Amino acid sequence: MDLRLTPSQTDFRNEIRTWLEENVPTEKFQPPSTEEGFARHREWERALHGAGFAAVHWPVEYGGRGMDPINTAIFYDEYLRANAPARLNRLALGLAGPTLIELGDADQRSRWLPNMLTCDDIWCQGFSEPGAGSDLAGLRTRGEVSGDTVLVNGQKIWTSHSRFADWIFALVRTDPDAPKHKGITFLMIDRHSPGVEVRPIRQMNHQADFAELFFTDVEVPVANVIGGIDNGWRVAMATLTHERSSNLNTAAHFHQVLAEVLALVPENLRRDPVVRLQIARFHEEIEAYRYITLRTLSSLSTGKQPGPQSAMGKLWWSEMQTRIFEFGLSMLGERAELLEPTPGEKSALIQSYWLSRASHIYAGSNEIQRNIISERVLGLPKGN
Amino acid sequence: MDLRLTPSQTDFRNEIRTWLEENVPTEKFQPPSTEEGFARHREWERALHGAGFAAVHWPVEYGGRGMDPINTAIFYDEYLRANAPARLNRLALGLAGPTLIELGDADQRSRWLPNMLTCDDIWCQGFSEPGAGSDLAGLRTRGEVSGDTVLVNGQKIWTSHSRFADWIFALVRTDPDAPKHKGITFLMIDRHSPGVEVRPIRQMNHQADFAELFFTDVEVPVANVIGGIDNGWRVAMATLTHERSSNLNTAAHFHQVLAEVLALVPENLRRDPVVRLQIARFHEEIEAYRYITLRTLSSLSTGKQPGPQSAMGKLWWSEMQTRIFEFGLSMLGERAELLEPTPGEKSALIQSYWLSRASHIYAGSNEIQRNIISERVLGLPKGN
Amino acid sequence: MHFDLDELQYEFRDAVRKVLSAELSPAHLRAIWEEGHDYSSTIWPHLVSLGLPELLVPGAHGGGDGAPVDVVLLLEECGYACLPEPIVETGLIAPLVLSRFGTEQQQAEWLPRLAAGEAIVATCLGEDHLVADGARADAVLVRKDDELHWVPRTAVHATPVEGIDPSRRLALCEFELGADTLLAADPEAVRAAQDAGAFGTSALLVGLAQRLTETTRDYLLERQQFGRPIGSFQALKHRLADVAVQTEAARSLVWYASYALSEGSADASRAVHMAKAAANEAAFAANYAALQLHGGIGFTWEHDLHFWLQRGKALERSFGSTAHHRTALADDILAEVWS
Amino acid sequence: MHFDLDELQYEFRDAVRKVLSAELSPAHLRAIWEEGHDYSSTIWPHLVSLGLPELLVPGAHGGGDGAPVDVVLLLEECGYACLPEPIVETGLIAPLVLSRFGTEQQQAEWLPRLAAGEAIVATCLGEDHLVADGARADAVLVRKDDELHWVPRTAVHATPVEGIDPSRRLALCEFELGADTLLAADPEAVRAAQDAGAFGTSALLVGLAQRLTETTRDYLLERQQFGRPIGSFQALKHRLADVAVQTEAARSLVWYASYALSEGSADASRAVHMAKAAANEAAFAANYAALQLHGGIGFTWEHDLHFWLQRGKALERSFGSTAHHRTALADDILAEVWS
Repeated sequence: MDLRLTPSQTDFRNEIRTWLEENVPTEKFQPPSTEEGFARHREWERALHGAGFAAVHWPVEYGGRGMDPINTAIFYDEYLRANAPARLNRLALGLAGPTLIELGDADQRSRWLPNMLTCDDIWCQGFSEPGAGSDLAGLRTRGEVSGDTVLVNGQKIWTSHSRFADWIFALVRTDPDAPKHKGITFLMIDRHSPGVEVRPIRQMNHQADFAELFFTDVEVPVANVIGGIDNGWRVAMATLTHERSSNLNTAAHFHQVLAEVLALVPENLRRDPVVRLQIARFHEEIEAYRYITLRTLSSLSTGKQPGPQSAMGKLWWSEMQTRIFEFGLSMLGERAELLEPTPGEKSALIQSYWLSRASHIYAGSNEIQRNIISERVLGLPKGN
Repeated sequence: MDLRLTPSQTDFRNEIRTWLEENVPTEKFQPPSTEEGFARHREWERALHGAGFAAVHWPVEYGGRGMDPINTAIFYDEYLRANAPARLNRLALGLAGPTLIELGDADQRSRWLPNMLTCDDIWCQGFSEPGAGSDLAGLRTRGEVSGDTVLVNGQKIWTSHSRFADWIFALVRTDPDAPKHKGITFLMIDRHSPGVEVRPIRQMNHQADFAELFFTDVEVPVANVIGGIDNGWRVAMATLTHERSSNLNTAAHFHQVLAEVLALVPENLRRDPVVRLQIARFHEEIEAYRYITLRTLSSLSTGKQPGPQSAMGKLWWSEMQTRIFEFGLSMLGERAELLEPTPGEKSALIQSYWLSRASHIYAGSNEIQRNIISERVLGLPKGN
Repeated sequence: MHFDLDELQYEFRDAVRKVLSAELSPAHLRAIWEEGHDYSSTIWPHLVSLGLPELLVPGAHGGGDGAPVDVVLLLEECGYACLPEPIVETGLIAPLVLSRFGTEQQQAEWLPRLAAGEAIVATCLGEDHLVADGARADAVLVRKDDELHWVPRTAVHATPVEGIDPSRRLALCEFELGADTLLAADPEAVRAAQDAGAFGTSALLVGLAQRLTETTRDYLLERQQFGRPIGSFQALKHRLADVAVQTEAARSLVWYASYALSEGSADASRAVHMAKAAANEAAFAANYAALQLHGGIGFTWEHDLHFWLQRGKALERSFGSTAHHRTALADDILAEVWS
Repeated sequence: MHFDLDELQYEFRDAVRKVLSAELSPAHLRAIWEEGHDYSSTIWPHLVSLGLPELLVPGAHGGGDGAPVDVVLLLEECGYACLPEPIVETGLIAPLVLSRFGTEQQQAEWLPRLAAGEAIVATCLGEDHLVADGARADAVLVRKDDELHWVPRTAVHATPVEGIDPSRRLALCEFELGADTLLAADPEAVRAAQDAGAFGTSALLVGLAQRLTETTRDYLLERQQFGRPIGSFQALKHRLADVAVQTEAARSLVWYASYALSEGSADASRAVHMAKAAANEAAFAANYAALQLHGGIGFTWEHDLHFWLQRGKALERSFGSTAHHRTALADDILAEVWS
């Protein structure tokens, strides 16, 4: 056990830190959903790519730096520390790209990977469906294979970035008669194809981070199938493995969240033992999450099978984050319900609060997470 | 809604109060498990019976006072207030008696009821079995009917008072081939019959409130069957209905429990907001329990179907009581683990704590309670 | 001793439920939310014709001469329906406070208007000057330290602000307070107003928690996953069972608070503290379970669930948070224990 | 940057596990519990021959020259096995404190004895004079305000008392303190002793929680109700899953505390506060779930489960409750935020 950086980690850290200090733009960009904002974000991503930082976890041969999970985490900690802009093509670099690298063929890799790095193609995910929910394999979007074409009809939901995305990596049912997990195909769909329609989802928190995708007789070349027809479940599982090692929800990030909430504690409550005990607990939980994560990263970086804690991160941070926001709301008192931020709030806390509630549902609901832990970690029987 | 006593309730309350003030013994009895203690308790019970207070909820014709649930609750509140001795024959008066009155025949009633009131017969319950647990109908104690006799073999567990009991009301399986709930018979077994053995269960809290009963070729007359052979499940359900309206776990009782715990709060913590918020919550929960109970009693007393809250009392008080004890343990600090009471403790809190944990399990585990609420109150599907 | 509402109270409840379910469907509610501050009530006249707003006004001023116990079930229904009207302020706090503490002139001027359903009242009793319906009310009951003021619309300067629940029509308000607006300089009056507000809101929250529970139950029965209704999954069943338990516990305390307030019992404030704390927690638990068990769909604006979620989140902190009420409760009960 | 124990540390862990599972079966443990204060250890020599007690004694005094990070997995095993020996006091606190703060004479006299496994140490660092193994220890490390005293058995007056866990052999102790017993008059020394105790106990608790989880898992797989293993009921599965999550979170913090103590990091005390608070809560949750999911059988003296339940309940409050550590943690972190 040694938490100091190795010389090579230190070099890498210094390289990133120096570059970020010199290059991170000082002004805040418009959101990428605006034309102006999108252009600025893409410009920034291209600068990152130029410096070799677009996808440090990708193999060198595909334009990455071949960094292990620890170094990748170092990158993202520095990135957060530098307050650099939100990444534009997260689903390409984190999910679609690694899936292609792992299970795509050479043509597919050379066709799509370079444009991911430059953000010439922005990607979104087409997994969830209104009728499927936690039962991902219950998906019903049809893909009829005929000759060189897959004809796609159906609907996806909860896609993010889809309003400016160019490509969708999606699951479609190509064999409706096969058992649930067998007739699924993993497909890259051009978002600009005729028959693809995007409708933003207005959320209860008065924002719109997600959209629905509708497919009506969308023709997709069979060449866009990854991992073979009817073999999509296996490909999707590989994709979800990458999802679990997301670099966004780090301990450093949650310390920032907590710090923002602490700024809302009124003077007269700062000595209140109830308030202080809660804060101590949050701090402790964030630190626990730091070391839960670090255990997993350390195993992955040394090629060891990660321990039981690797199945627990999402459950931990999602419920912790909501408690932190809930605490913040109680500090705001009656003003908690306002959509206009009160002094000290970066943005309306209530909106972040509701969004945090969604994290108990997406990417495998917390009920599914508990099923997984009880079955895979504890070895209790499946079902129910 | 009117929480004042009616004139007749006031009369009854005054009658009890006056009688108890004049008659409650000042010295504390030995426990009924001792010969001396048993004699004193029985003497007291006979005095109660002489005054007409042995079973105020029984019909007048069987020696009760025909009191409705509200008046019965008034009786027990006065009884607690007077700090009168623990009742000796609770299972006879609360469960076996009412079951006999409801479903026994005239011979059976006249045979057993009078001795319940005088405590010439003490009763215990033979429902639970080691292999059955929450699945009460999974019981395996056999009852072979042959001629006028039922031959009983098997084992019961978690009986209380069985070391000095004279009679057992038990469930036995008389038809092993029938569906689970169909082949069960409700039987009165003489505890002094040959083949009945009692073994106390030593508990983890270093006490022994319960025992196991072993039956080896015990011959029980068919005349001791209540409600007919193979009809015992229905009888048992009637018995359990009476169990739910226990008069021991009243709000007044839990206020006493809380007061004992409050006496343990050290001076320097009495202004601590954390401590005070917890106490407020306990007070609130006890009061909620008071009105939950009173809603049910009011419905029962007016012949109305009780509301959803009537299914919730046991879950509420059992978990609340444990939290109160847990709080008390934290007030004792390192001394919490001692079996010898520290100053301020009536008896070792840790022993009461563990016993309170058992209440989450007995009389329908809290998991079963939640199943019942979700199915009967909310109408969700059975199973799982 | 009898702890239940009586037949007439249940009948009135049924009448209110009938009207609200007819006149305030989710579609109707959605339209109101979209209109926000510009919403002009079509429900209020129905409530007036039922006699709800007048219920607590003294008979001498044309009201129903009722007591809080007469209104508790009706407020549960209003919470159940997510009523976008300040019914607690107008139908409970205002008549109680005016009739008990108001000047003769204030009573003569306002009680008949309240009885006729012609005045809408808002309140500003806490620390913030954030007032639901503040820009629309005919009068605002304002606390300033130990004083209560009855501030007519002309002396209210309201700036509408956006909240999560547009139908609350929030405004930041400034008031012109003076001798002419003074209602009472009496901590008792302040306490009566706050108690009434906390009690009324707790009844709304119980109804709201009930609605969330029922809506979620229906969804659990309807939604299929893994080839069966998700309501057959034990973890989900238990979660909703816990909400039902908390709701019934809160309801029991709210009913008692209605009785204690009606009787003017010495423990009325204590009863209100318990009722509001318990109702806050029931609504919190119902909120948590409802959104979680609905999954993604409950998070969309297009689904109706969020009306109750957002309203509940706002009311949880209105008229006193759980911590506020438990702190006050502790002070009250422990003064006797550790004097 | 690497956050995991190394191969040698895992091998040592395996060796300890092997010995403890052979020499400290539940039947063995039961016999020890029955003997209570009269228990004479047969396990200690095995631990000595493994080199566990000597591990943290400096090499110069015949010890293993190890650091807390070397002992963390071993203490988890001791908690897992419900070891009835004061291993934290003897194998961790004593060598750390003596070697860092002891007088030359104390070091020369005691460190070799500790290294040889010939001395058993108890501690009395809190407010109560309740000392586990107090009547049996060769020396007791006693805190008096900001002083630490090293009190040999001859200066200890111990009155055995009964606790829920007889194998802790509790005693109420009085000590003859004087210049000859003084180890250090230094708040740093007190803090080092308390940190070591809290850290060591947190490692025991993690192992104990792990054992409760595994035992309960096994029972859920074996016990049939309603025609199926009760481990297939989702509410039970989720409950145990939550325990597993809390245990892994606590373990992660305990490992970090072992590292921070070994490195002498500035945040070592902070790390210990978090480790003990989290371990307390994990053990609490494991206790709650284990007894509940075992049902009645777990409540009997004849079943082995309660050894871990009672030990855990005692250790939850030893070397600092959750509230104690969180309060200290808050003071530490908030001093920076709200100065």
